[in-house]
Amino acid sequence: MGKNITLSFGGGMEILFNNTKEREIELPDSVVNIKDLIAYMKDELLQERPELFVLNDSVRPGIIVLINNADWEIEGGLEYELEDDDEITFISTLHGG
Amino acid sequence: MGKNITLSFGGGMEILFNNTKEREIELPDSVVNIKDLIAYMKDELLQERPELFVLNDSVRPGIIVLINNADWEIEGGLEYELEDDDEITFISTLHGG
Amino acid sequence: MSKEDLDRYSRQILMNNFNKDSQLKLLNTSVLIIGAGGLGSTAILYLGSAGFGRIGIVDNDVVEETNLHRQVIHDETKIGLSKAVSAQQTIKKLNSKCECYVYKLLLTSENALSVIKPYDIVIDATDNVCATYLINDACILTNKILIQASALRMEGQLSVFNYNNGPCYRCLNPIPPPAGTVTKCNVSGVLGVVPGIMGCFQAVEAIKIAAGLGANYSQKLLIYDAELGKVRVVKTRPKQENCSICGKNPSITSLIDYEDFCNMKKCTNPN
Amino acid sequence: MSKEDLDRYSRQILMNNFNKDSQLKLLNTSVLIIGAGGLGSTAILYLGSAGFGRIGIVDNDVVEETNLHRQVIHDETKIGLSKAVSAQQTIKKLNSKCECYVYKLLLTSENALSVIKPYDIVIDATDNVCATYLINDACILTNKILIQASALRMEGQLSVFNYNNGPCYRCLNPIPPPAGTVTKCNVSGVLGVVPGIMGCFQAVEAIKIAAGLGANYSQKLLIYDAELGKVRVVKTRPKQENCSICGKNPSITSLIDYEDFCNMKKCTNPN
Ligand SMILES: [Zn+2]
Ligand SMILES: [Zn+2]
Repeated sequence: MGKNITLSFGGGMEILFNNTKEREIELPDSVVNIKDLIAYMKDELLQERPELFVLNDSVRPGIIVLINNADWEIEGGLEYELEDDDEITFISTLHGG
Repeated sequence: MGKNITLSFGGGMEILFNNTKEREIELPDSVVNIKDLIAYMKDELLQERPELFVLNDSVRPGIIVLINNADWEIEGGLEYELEDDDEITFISTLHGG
Repeated sequence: MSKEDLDRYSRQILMNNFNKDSQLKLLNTSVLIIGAGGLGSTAILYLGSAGFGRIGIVDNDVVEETNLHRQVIHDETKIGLSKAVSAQQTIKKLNSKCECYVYKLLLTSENALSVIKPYDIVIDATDNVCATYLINDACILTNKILIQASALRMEGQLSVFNYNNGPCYRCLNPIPPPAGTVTKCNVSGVLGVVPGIMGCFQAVEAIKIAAGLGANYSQKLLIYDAELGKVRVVKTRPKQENCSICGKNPSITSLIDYEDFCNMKKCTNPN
Repeated sequence: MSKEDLDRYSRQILMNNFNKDSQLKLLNTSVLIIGAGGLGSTAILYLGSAGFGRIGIVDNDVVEETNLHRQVIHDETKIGLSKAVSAQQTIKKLNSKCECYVYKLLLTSENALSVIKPYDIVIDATDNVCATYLINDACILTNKILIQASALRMEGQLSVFNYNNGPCYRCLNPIPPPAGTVTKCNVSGVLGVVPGIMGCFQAVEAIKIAAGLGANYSQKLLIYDAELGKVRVVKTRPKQENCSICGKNPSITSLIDYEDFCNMKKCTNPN
C-alpha cells in the first residue's frame, strides 16, 4: 500500500494544481523520494504549464519547498525519502508590496 | 517513570512561573489529569500569589487553558488524562488596546 | 459600480477570489469600530480604505501624547481633539467616498444597542474587560457579528463571535476575571505595533466576512506573541447551550451593569 | 533621555522586557525603509512613532489613486506627490522628534551602497525581484541587517537576513525565478491589509533588533495566508558557504546588473 501524504500549496502554486491549497494523496509505491514526487506531480497532478513548476528534474527557481514545515535543504532536498503523513509544501516566493 | 510534558505560558502567566514562557517538566506518577497538574503547579512551581492562578481546584476565570493547542473544554477539561509529550498552555486573557 | 470605484479598488478586484461583486458587497456593508486607539488605528485605516460603504467610530477620549507611539491614525496636531473625530478626519482624506460617522461617547448599557443597531459588523477595539462583555452582549441582542481583539505588552489575541452559529465571548469566558488580575496598557505597557498587527487582523476578518469569503477565526482564537515570534491559531469550544446570553435559555435578556458584573468600581473609557 | 521622551514612550517603557535603555537604543538606531507603498506604509508609521532616532525613506514613485486601498500613509490630497515626501510629511506630524530623510530616487547598482551606508537596519518594502536581489547584495557589501518582506493576493512572506551570522536572501534563493513566473500587484492583485500586516511584522523585527531583544525570523521564514487564516513560521537553511555574495569565496564583490541577472528587460520602481 502506498504512503499517504499531504500536499500544500501557496503563493500561486495552487493555481497549477486544481486551485486547491491542501490535499491528501496516496502515493504509488514507485514514489520514494522528493525527486520522484516532483516527477509524479508533474505527470499526474499538474493541470497546465509545467515550466511554472519544474526545471531539470527539480522545481524551478523561486519555489520554496518545505518538508513538514522546514526548508527541504535541511532535510535532504531531492533525496529526502517520504514517510507516511508527511506534509510537503510548495510555495512560490512572492514579489509585491 | 513520570510523563514528560511541556508547559507553556502567556498573557502574563509566565510572570508567576519563573518568567519562562516554555519549559519541559517530568511529572511525578501521582499527577494523572489536568486537575492534578494544576494542584502540582500551584504547590511546586508557582513563585507567588496563588490567587492569580487558581480558584477552587481549577484555574481562576480569565485563564485560557490549551491542551495541545486546543481549548481544554473540548478535550475533557479538568478530567483530561495527561499523555507523554503533551503541551499544556496557560494564557491569561488580555485586556488592552 | 462606478468607473471611479472600479479604478480605486482595481488592485483588490484583480485577485482571483475577489471580484466586482465582492467589492459591491463591501460597498453595501457597514462596520462599527468601538475604540480609536491602538487596535482601532489600523482597523479604521484599512476598513476606511478597503471600500466599506459606511463605517462608524466610537470613542469618548481625546488624543494624548502618550497615545502616539502606537495610535498612528492620530498625530501631534490632534492632541486634545476627540479621537473619534481625529480618526474621521484621517479617513475623510484617505477615502472621501467612505461615509464615516463618529460617536463621541462612552458606550454604556443605555446607549450600546442603539449605537450598534445600524451596523452589520462590530469591531471591539476597546481596552477593558467591562467594555468587552458589554459589546458582546449588545452584539448578541442585536444579532451582529463581533470581531474582538486585545493587545498587551508584546502579545495579542483575536476571535470572531456570533458568526454562523459559532460561540460568543461569554461561551468562552462565562465568568469575568477577578478584578485584581487584570492589568492594562497604562500599567503593563504595550509595544505599539502589536495592537497595530491585531487591528490589521480584525480588518482582514471584516473584509472576508463582508465579501462572503468566510471568517478565519470563528470558533478559533488567534494568539500572537511578538517576544517569541509565535502565532498560534487554536480551536475553541463551540457555542455553549448553557451560555447566559447566547444559549438556549439565556438568563440575560437585556444589558446589565457591567462594572458590577466585572467587580470593577469604575471602568475606563474604551481607547 | 528627556522627560518629554520618557512621557511619549512611557507605554512602551512600562513593559517588563523593555526599559529606558531599550528606548535609548531605539533613539540611537537608524532604519532605512526602501519603498513607501503597501508594506512601507505601516512599517514607516510604526517605526516613525516607536522612537527610532533617524529613519530614511526611499521611493521614486508618486501617489496614485489605485494605491490608496492599501497605502494608508498617503491620502487623496497627496495624489501626484512623491511617495517618499508624502510619507515624510505624515511622520513629521506623527512624531516631530524623529529625523526623517527622503530619497526621491530609484535604487540602482550605482547609488544603493551610498544610500544604505548611513543606516543600521534596512527594510526591503519593494515590490519586485530585481530590487530584492539588489538590496540583499548591497546589505551584504555594507554589512547591514536586512528585513525583507513581500505580499501578493492574500499572502505574505517575511525573513530577516544577514543577522548574527544567519543566511542572506541569496542563500535561500541562489537563482532568480524565470522572468515569466513572477507576477505583481498590478497583475495578480493584493488585499490591502495583507501588506499592512507584513509591514507591521517588519516593524516588530526592527524594534526587537534595535532594542537588543533579538530577531524573531532570522533563519526563519514567516508565511501568512489570509485566505486560510494560517500563519506558519518555518526553519530555513543556515548561511551557505557557497553563497555567491555572503559565502566564503564570494563571486560577487560589487553590485551587478540586476535586470540582466533577473532576466528582466526592465524592472519597475520600488513601490
Ligand atoms: Zn455565548
Ligand atoms: Zn548568502
